[in-house]
Amino acid sequence: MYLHVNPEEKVRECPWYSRGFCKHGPKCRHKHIKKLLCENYYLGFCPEGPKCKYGHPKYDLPKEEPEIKLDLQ
Amino acid sequence: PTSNRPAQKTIYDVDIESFEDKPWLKPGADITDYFNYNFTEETWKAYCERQNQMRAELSNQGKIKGYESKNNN
Amino acid sequence: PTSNRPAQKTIYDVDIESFEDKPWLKPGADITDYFNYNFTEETWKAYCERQNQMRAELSNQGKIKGYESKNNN
Ligand SMILES: [Zn+2]
Ligand SMILES: [Zn+2]
Repeated sequence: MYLHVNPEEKVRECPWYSRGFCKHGPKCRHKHIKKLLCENYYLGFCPEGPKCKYGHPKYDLPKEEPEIKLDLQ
Repeated sequence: PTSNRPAQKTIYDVDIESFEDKPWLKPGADITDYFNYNFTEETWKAYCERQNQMRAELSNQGKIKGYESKNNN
Repeated sequence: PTSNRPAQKTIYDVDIESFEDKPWLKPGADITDYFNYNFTEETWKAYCERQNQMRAELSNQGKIKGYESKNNN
Protein backbone atom coordinates (compact mmCIF):
# COMPACT_ATOMS: atom_id res chain seq x y z
CA MET A 1 0.00 0.00 0.00
CA TYR A 2 1.25 3.44 -0.83
CA LEU A 3 1.49 6.04 1.85
CA HIS A 4 -0.79 8.91 1.03
CA VAL A 5 0.12 12.06 2.84
CA ASN A 6 -2.79 14.27 3.55
CA PRO A 7 -1.66 17.91 3.86
CA GLU A 8 -3.38 18.02 7.24
CA GLU A 9 -1.25 15.15 8.50
CA LYS A 10 1.95 16.95 7.63
CA VAL A 11 1.31 19.19 10.59
CA ARG A 12 2.62 17.31 13.56
CA GLU A 13 0.63 16.99 16.74
CA CYS A 14 1.92 19.51 19.26
CA PRO A 15 4.03 17.63 21.83
CA TRP A 16 3.37 20.25 24.48
CA TYR A 17 -0.36 20.37 23.98
CA SER A 18 -0.53 16.58 23.96
CA ARG A 19 1.17 16.73 27.38
CA GLY A 20 -1.44 19.14 28.62
CA PHE A 21 -0.29 22.71 28.06
CA CYS A 22 1.11 24.77 25.20
CA LYS A 23 2.00 28.40 25.75
CA HIS A 24 1.56 29.23 22.08
CA GLY A 25 -2.14 28.58 22.20
CA PRO A 26 -3.94 29.31 18.93
CA LYS A 27 -0.73 30.67 17.37
CA CYS A 28 1.07 27.34 17.64
CA ARG A 29 2.38 25.95 14.38
CA HIS A 30 1.65 22.43 15.53
CA LYS A 31 -1.72 20.82 15.63
CA HIS A 32 -3.56 20.96 18.95
CA ILE A 33 -5.62 17.81 19.26
CA LYS A 34 -8.14 18.03 22.04
CA LYS A 35 -8.60 14.89 24.06
CA LEU A 36 -9.98 13.66 27.33
CA LEU A 37 -7.52 12.36 29.88
CA CYS A 38 -7.51 8.60 30.33
CA GLU A 39 -8.48 7.88 33.90
CA ASN A 40 -6.64 4.59 34.04
CA TYR A 41 -3.46 6.11 32.69
CA TYR A 42 -3.82 8.91 35.18
CA LEU A 43 -3.96 6.32 37.94
CA GLY A 44 -0.88 4.66 36.49
CA PHE A 45 -1.74 1.95 33.97
CA CYS A 46 -4.00 1.55 30.97
CA PRO A 47 -4.12 -1.83 29.22
CA GLU A 48 -5.40 -0.17 26.02
CA GLY A 49 -2.03 1.43 25.45
CA PRO A 50 -1.76 3.33 22.16
CA LYS A 51 -5.21 2.07 21.11
CA CYS A 52 -6.92 3.95 23.91
CA LYS A 53 -9.32 6.60 22.71
CA TYR A 54 -8.45 8.81 25.66
CA GLY A 55 -5.22 10.74 26.05
CA HIS A 56 -2.12 9.21 27.61
CA PRO A 57 0.08 12.27 28.09
CA LYS A 58 3.76 11.44 28.09
CA TYR A 59 6.19 12.86 30.59
CA ASP A 60 9.39 13.60 28.73
CA LEU A 61 9.40 16.12 25.97
CA PRO A 62 10.96 15.09 22.69
CA LYS A 63 14.55 16.34 22.67
CA GLU A 64 14.37 17.90 19.25
CA GLU A 65 12.07 17.97 16.32
CA PRO A 66 11.84 14.32 15.39
CA GLU A 67 11.64 13.80 11.69
CA ILE A 68 8.42 12.44 10.32
CA LYS A 69 8.55 8.70 10.72
CA LEU A 70 7.38 6.71 7.75
CA ASP A 71 6.24 3.25 8.59
CA LEU A 72 6.88 1.42 5.35
CA GLN A 73 7.37 -2.06 6.66
CA PRO B 1 -16.94 0.55 27.94
CA THR B 2 -16.95 0.82 31.72
CA SER B 3 -20.72 0.90 32.05
CA ASN B 4 -21.14 -2.66 33.28
CA ARG B 5 -18.27 -2.50 35.72
CA PRO B 6 -19.09 -2.15 39.39
CA ALA B 7 -18.68 1.48 40.31
CA GLN B 8 -15.99 0.98 42.93
CA LYS B 9 -13.72 -1.18 40.82
CA THR B 10 -10.67 0.61 39.59
CA ILE B 11 -7.63 -0.27 37.56
CA TYR B 12 -5.96 -1.12 40.88
CA ASP B 13 -8.19 -4.20 41.06
CA VAL B 14 -7.17 -5.51 37.65
CA ASP B 15 -4.68 -8.33 37.95
CA ILE B 16 -1.94 -7.63 35.48
CA GLU B 17 -1.18 -11.35 35.30
CA SER B 18 -4.65 -11.90 33.87
CA PHE B 19 -3.59 -10.48 30.50
CA GLU B 20 -2.89 -13.35 28.19
CA ASP B 21 -0.70 -11.35 25.93
CA LYS B 22 0.99 -8.41 27.47
CA PRO B 23 1.17 -5.98 24.56
CA TRP B 24 3.64 -3.74 26.38
CA LEU B 25 6.21 -6.52 26.23
CA LYS B 26 5.96 -6.96 22.49
CA PRO B 27 8.86 -5.86 20.33
CA GLY B 28 8.50 -2.27 19.30
CA ALA B 29 6.02 -1.52 22.06
CA ASP B 30 6.56 1.61 24.11
CA ILE B 31 5.97 0.79 27.74
CA THR B 32 5.12 4.42 28.48
CA ASP B 33 2.06 4.03 26.26
CA TYR B 34 0.75 1.71 28.96
CA PHE B 35 2.43 2.73 32.20
CA ASN B 36 2.54 6.25 33.56
CA TYR B 37 5.02 7.61 36.15
CA ASN B 38 7.81 5.26 35.08
CA PHE B 39 5.88 2.27 36.43
CA THR B 40 6.95 -1.16 35.31
CA GLU B 41 4.89 -4.31 35.69
CA GLU B 42 6.64 -5.08 38.96
CA THR B 43 6.39 -1.65 40.55
CA TRP B 44 2.81 -1.31 39.37
CA LYS B 45 1.81 -4.59 41.01
CA ALA B 46 3.40 -3.53 44.27
CA TYR B 47 1.74 -0.14 44.05
CA CYS B 48 -1.72 -1.65 43.46
CA GLU B 49 -1.26 -3.89 46.46
CA ARG B 50 -0.41 -0.91 48.61
CA GLN B 51 -3.33 1.10 47.24
CA ASN B 52 -5.78 -1.72 47.91
CA GLN B 53 -4.35 -2.30 51.36
CA MET B 54 -4.66 1.39 52.17
CA ARG B 55 -8.22 1.42 50.93
CA ALA B 56 -9.05 -1.60 53.08
CA GLU B 57 -7.44 0.03 56.10
CA LEU B 58 -9.31 3.24 55.53
CA SER B 59 -12.62 1.49 55.26
CA ASN B 60 -11.86 -0.45 58.44
CA GLN B 61 -11.00 2.77 60.20
CA GLY B 62 -14.26 4.18 58.97
CA LYS B 63 -16.07 1.28 60.55
CA ILE B 64 -14.18 1.66 63.81
CA LYS B 65 -14.73 5.42 63.87
CA GLY B 66 -18.40 4.90 63.19
CA TYR B 67 -18.53 2.35 66.00
CA GLU B 68 -16.67 4.63 68.43
CA SER B 69 -18.76 7.68 67.72
CA LYS B 70 -21.89 5.62 68.11
CA ASN B 71 -20.68 4.45 71.49
CA ASN B 72 -19.42 7.82 72.68
CA ASN B 73 -22.61 9.67 71.99
CA PRO C 1 16.84 19.05 47.08
CA THR C 2 16.63 19.19 43.30
CA SER C 3 20.25 18.24 42.76
CA ASN C 4 19.53 14.61 41.96
CA ARG C 5 16.60 15.40 39.70
CA PRO C 6 17.28 14.76 36.05
CA ALA C 7 18.59 17.87 34.37
CA GLN C 8 16.18 17.39 31.53
CA LYS C 9 13.35 19.86 31.67
CA THR C 10 9.92 18.45 31.42
CA ILE C 11 6.70 20.23 30.75
CA TYR C 12 5.84 19.75 34.41
CA ASP C 13 8.65 22.08 35.41
CA VAL C 14 7.10 24.97 33.53
CA ASP C 15 5.78 27.37 36.11
CA ILE C 16 2.49 28.74 34.92
CA GLU C 17 2.90 31.64 37.31
CA SER C 18 6.02 32.74 35.50
CA PHE C 19 3.98 33.95 32.56
CA GLU C 20 3.72 37.69 32.92
CA ASP C 21 0.66 37.90 30.83
CA LYS C 22 -1.45 34.83 30.74
CA PRO C 23 -2.85 34.99 27.26
CA TRP C 24 -5.49 32.38 28.04
CA LEU C 25 -7.07 34.81 30.50
CA LYS C 26 -7.43 37.61 27.97
CA PRO C 27 -10.88 38.53 26.74
CA GLY C 28 -11.84 36.41 23.79
CA ALA C 29 -9.19 33.79 24.50
CA ASP C 30 -10.21 30.16 24.50
CA ILE C 31 -8.50 28.37 27.36
CA THR C 32 -8.78 25.05 25.53
CA ASP C 33 -6.36 26.42 22.91
CA TYR C 34 -3.72 26.39 25.65
CA PHE C 35 -4.79 23.61 28.00
CA ASN C 36 -5.72 20.14 26.82
CA TYR C 37 -7.83 17.56 28.72
CA ASN C 38 -10.14 20.27 30.06
CA PHE C 39 -7.39 21.43 32.37
CA THR C 40 -7.63 24.81 34.00
CA GLU C 41 -4.69 26.61 35.56
CA GLU C 42 -5.53 25.08 38.91
CA THR C 43 -6.11 21.50 37.81
CA TRP C 44 -3.04 21.67 35.60
CA LYS C 45 -0.89 22.71 38.55
CA ALA C 46 -2.30 19.88 40.63
CA TYR C 47 -1.64 17.47 37.80
CA CYS C 48 1.99 18.59 37.47
CA GLU C 49 2.46 18.16 41.19
CA ARG C 50 1.07 14.64 41.06
CA GLN C 51 3.38 13.76 38.19
CA ASN C 52 6.47 15.04 39.96
CA GLN C 53 5.45 13.54 43.29
CA MET C 54 4.62 10.11 41.93
CA ARG C 55 7.89 9.97 40.05
CA ALA C 56 9.89 11.10 43.06
CA GLU C 57 8.19 8.50 45.28
CA LEU C 58 8.77 5.72 42.82
CA SER C 59 12.41 6.55 42.32
CA ASN C 60 12.89 6.68 46.10
CA GLN C 61 11.33 3.26 46.47
CA GLY C 62 13.68 1.95 43.89
CA LYS C 63 16.56 3.20 45.99
CA ILE C 64 15.18 1.63 49.17
CA LYS C 65 14.58 -1.68 47.40
CA GLY C 66 18.08 -1.61 46.00
CA TYR C 67 19.44 -0.86 49.44
CA GLU C 68 17.49 -3.69 51.07
CA SER C 69 18.41 -6.30 48.55
CA LYS C 70 22.03 -5.22 48.76
CA ASN C 71 21.94 -5.74 52.51
CA ASN C 72 20.05 -8.99 52.42
CA ASN C 73 22.53 -10.60 50.12
ZN1 LIG D 1 1.33 23.86 20.61
ZN1 LIG E 1 -6.19 4.70 28.32
